[in-house]
Amino acid sequence: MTTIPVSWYLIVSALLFTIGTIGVLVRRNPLIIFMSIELMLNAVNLAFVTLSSYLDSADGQVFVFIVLTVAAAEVVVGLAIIVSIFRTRRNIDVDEMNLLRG
Amino acid sequence: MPDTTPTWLLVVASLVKSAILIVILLTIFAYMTWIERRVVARIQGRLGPNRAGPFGALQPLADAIKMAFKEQIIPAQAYKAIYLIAPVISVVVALSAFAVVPIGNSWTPGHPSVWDPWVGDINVGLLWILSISSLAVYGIVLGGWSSGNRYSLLGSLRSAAQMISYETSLGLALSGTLMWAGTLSMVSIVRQQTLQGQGIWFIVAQPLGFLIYIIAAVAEVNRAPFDLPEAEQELTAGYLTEYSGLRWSLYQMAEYINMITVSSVATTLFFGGWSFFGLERIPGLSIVIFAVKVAFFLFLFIWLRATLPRIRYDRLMRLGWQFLLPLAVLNAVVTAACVALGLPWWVNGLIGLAIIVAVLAITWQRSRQTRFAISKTGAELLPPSVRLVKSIEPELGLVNGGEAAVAGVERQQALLQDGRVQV
Amino acid sequence: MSGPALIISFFVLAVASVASALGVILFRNAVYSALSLILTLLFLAMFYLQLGAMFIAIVQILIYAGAIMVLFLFVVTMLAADPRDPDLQDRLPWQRGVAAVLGLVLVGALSYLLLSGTPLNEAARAHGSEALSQVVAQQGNIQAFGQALFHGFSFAFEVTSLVIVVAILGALVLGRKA
Amino acid sequence: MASLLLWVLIPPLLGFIILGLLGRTLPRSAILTVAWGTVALSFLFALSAFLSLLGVHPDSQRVSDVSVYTWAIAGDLQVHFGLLLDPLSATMLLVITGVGLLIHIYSAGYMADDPGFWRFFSYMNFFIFAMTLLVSADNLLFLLVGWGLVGLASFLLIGFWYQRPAATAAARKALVINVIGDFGLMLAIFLLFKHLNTVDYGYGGPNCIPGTSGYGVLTAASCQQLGSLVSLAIPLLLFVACAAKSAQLPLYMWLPDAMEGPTPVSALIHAATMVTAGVYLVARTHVLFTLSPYALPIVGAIGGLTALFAATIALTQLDIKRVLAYSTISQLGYMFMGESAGSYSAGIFHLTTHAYFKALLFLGAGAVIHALGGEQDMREMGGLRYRMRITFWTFLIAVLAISGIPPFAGFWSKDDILGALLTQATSVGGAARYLYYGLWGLGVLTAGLTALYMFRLFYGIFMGSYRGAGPLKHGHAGSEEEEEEEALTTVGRRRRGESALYEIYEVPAVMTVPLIILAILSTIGGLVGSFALFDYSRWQPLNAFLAPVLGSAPEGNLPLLWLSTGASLIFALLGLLIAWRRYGQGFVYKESRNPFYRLAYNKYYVDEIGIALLINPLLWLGRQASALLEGGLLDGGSRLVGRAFSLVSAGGRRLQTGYVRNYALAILIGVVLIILYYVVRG
Repeated sequence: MTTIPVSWYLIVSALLFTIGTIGVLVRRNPLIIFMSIELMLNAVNLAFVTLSSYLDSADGQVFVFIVLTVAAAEVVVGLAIIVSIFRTRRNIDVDEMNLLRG
Repeated sequence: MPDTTPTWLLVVASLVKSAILIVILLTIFAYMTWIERRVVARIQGRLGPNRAGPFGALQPLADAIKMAFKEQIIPAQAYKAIYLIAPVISVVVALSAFAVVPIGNSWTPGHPSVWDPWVGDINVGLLWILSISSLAVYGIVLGGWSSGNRYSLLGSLRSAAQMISYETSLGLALSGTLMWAGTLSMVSIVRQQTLQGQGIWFIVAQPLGFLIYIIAAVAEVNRAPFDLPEAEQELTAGYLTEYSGLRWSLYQMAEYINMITVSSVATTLFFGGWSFFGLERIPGLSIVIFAVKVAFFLFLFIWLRATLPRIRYDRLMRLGWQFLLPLAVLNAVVTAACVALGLPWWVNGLIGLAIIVAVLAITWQRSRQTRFAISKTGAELLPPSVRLVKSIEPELGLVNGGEAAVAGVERQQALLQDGRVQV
Repeated sequence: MSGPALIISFFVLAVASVASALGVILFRNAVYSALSLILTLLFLAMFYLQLGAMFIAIVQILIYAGAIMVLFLFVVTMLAADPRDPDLQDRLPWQRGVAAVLGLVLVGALSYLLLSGTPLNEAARAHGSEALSQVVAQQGNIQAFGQALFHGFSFAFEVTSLVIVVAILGALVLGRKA
Repeated sequence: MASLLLWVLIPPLLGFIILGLLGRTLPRSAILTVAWGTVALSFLFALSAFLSLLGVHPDSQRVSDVSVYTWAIAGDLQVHFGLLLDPLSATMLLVITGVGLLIHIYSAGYMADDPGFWRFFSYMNFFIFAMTLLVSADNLLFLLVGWGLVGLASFLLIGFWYQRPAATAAARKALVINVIGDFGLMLAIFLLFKHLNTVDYGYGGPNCIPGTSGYGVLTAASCQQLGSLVSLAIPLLLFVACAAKSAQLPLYMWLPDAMEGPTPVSALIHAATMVTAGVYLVARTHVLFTLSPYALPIVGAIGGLTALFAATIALTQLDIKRVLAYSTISQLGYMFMGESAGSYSAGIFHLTTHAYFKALLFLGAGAVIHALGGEQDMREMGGLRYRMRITFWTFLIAVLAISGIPPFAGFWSKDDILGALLTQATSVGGAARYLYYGLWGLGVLTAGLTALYMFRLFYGIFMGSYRGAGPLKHGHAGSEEEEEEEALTTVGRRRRGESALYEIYEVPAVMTVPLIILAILSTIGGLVGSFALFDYSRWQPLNAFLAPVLGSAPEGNLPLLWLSTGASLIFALLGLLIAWRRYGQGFVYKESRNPFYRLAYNKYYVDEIGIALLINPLLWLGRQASALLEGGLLDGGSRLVGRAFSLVSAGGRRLQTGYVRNYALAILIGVVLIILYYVVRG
């Protein structure tokens, strides 16, 4: 059924991934950084599903499923951390969190 | 439907069926408002709207006209685009969820056609409903947030927390039925409950699941007694505070459509959908059967609203996480065991009933213990769970009523007299 | 769906998803970013549908859009109640330029690799009864997925469930009042 | 049978673990139940193992070697944790667990008031475990394990009253000297493995020829391939270990100091069992000692010198436990003398009887010390026979036994050794002949000295009139200051004179019963020895029992035996007589200006010489090295490294901006580089 080359999907995936990466690099709101990470995960998921479809194997979809679940867990913990940071510092700029400076 | 059906026909049929469905749903919504006001009035010993038309039957029309011409306010501090879009999201989501609900039997059983009384029968139908209705929260959160009003924001946050909390129990409660049905397709689930299928309505195998589902569903659609997001007394009107006119009525529409959806799901999953002991084979009748069943649930919603007081917010959360979720997990485990071991349905049903009875007994016992304490003079004291002074909480014996409560109250009075505690 | 309709829909989805993804990182207001991300997720779900992964598409909506992003929105609206705060000075202004250049290089390199005949296009497909399309045709989408999940990856599945439990506990601990 | 051995090992270990972990919380009765019960179980299993061995005929089949667990396989080296039951280990196990049980029982009374009650019994159980492991191991490596563990137990128990600086110092000394011996043993094991490819005694090995003298790999045949130097080095290194463990010249110094430990410890570890491990080792590896013509004479010479040397010191000591300690050293020298004459069973025999009477002596001394509240100085004693009758009689039996007065146990075993020496002297040729004659002379002289100092001790404690000031009132674990304070008050109390004697009471039954049992053993224990003296050589049960392992001792002719016995008896009686003349009316201490006396009294200044010649130079060397090496080289080097690191990190830390996004950028750069690599590679 497919007439679209696999690389087109993968390029979309690469684009989304790069956008997510840049988001991580340039944004200072940890929530948006977090969203960018989700974007990167989703870009990878797209690649997985694409390859699953093209290779005619369900494995890629299983990976996506697991990534999804782990992403949920990650978001839960990450948001809890952000909220607790906000509680103590009233500020969630990542540049303010530089206690690890050398 | 046969694979030979041309794509264009499929698209056209879907569009037509969707249009019909939307009209039906909107009509039901309109009349639900009227019926609700009448029923609540009856329960409260009033009359309700009875002037416009026979029994006030034209009241929804009057309301619609009023709403349409009402001035719409856009707060200055609102995020305009989202403020305007949010109610639409709510309605669109509510309507989409209904797409996979089969409201009647195939016109010619055994010969599927594109004109069967459902918009789409996808093999992940139930998941579709769950996932779309999980999007419903966006309309509320965005509406509340974009109003630029603290009350609205708080209402929407409450709503988000509440819906997330109860969605888990809801999904888990349904999973028991899914295990019995062995399919996610709504049509197939109903067929499983007809005489051609397993011949039982899954309520008999899943009484516990049904109970959890109903409670969670009431919370999920923000209806009383779980209507915290729009609690007038606490949050003026929650996320609805800044809305008026048509957009306000869009939210109402979404709420009622959601009610219809969850009622339909309850009907489909637990009460056999459009089936009724073989009668559903008469095509027209199956739709009536379905409508009657859904109407029963809708009435139940109204009844609940008229009867039960609103629950306190922390208790709402506790109920969801500490009571419903464990029960739902228990139900899922029990059901999985029964299905995996190949036990007959009535075993599962009996276990479910036993759990319900046990839970009720424990709850009753507890409530008796904490309801009232009788002092030595015979006067009724406040239960220990009512905390008068926050700072002496740990000193109050919160164990069992009776003497602990007496001691607690006496200690409380002593502390108050000492001036060590400020009320 | 096939032929030109497929290609048109692919491009529409691609443009829409990339645009909404750009929205995630370009909006100043975090709520708009979150909404953009939700849109992206929905577009991706449609991609999945296009690729025949119906279950994953629905689960994408259910979990990502329905649960994860609600949580995000929840936190965003709670924390950034007033996003019109004066933005603090960016301490790494140069990083934007570097990031943009690196991003372009990355996309360029990846695209070059993908288009210049990597072995992906000729990758061997699974055959026989294990093949996804066959299982889907015989038993349906969910059954195919379920078989793959519980036969080949049951351990990963269990571990994931453990991860979730740990995450819940972690969130509880973090969320407790200090 | 070997499974029985495992059960000999396990109970004390369990007891140690239980008491060590829970002892603090257990009531006394429970501690005693565990401590006694485990050792009693151990003893019962050892007894049944022994009896099961007796039931096996012919004698040569009396061996069982079971590998319980393979500990390590490295190339040719296979080390099994194997348990060996043969006549030698069975005898040793009986002695260890039997005497150990008696001393455990005794200790319940002796340590009754001590706050470290549970700790004491936990250590004691540990010692029993270690010692049984030592004698039941079937290879030198696990013997070494036991060897080290008994050293540890000894260390722990000498330093039991760790509040006393003297005790901890003594414990340290004992450990250090023992470790010297352990090194010797290790080197011997390495050499053995290098040349013979085994550390097993060799039962059940391919070379095992049951019935021949010394079977297994360590047979004379297989050992012939050793070069003459190696064949001398191995036994000498082994003997270094033996000398350290069994307190022979010149590594004996730790044993007198070890008397800082509780008296039951001295009785069990530093008299009856652990210090005899060296004797056991020589007997066990006797095949190696016969390889070189020089090995056994050296052992004998050192043993003889030690015997005389220690006996002379014992003559002058005033602390009753020190007298006994030097006596132990002297008797151990005796055992080595016997083994050097090729009569290993005579050594083991003396080991056994010595275990009885020396344990009895120590326990009797302990009873006296206990009754006197910690007093150990002979000058503060006297006349105790009226107050401590059971102790008096049992002590007398022990003194008779050690002095070699017939028919007590010591007579038989000592006689065996002297007879063997004389027989050896007449049968070997060359210079060795004179050595053995000399050794025999030393032995006889020492026998006389032994009788002299033992009766001096005996008279000092029990006869005459009481010279002390009544029992000291503080516990054993008193601190230094308390003791001084107490000493001041005793001066005052001494004026009260005789009446103080009536404050002294016989120790409780839990202590006297072991004394009585040991006294019985000291009386009749010698009857398992050889009756060759009476021209009835068919009765020598112990010799015959041990013969499959140790080989039969060379048989002496009757006149020689008579000569030897007569001489030793005469000397013993002479010693007794002198003691009676001098001390019969009670011990009188006089400062003596006799230089020899001063020399012996000050233990030949060995400790002082050691400090001057060894310890001070070593300390000086250490200080110099510390200043030079550590200050300059090591510290300087590490400072250099540190400075280098701090320089590098000063640069590196600029990369650590603390901005998360910076780090993310670094990751992205890495990713881009990797991708670019693929692009370039094509």
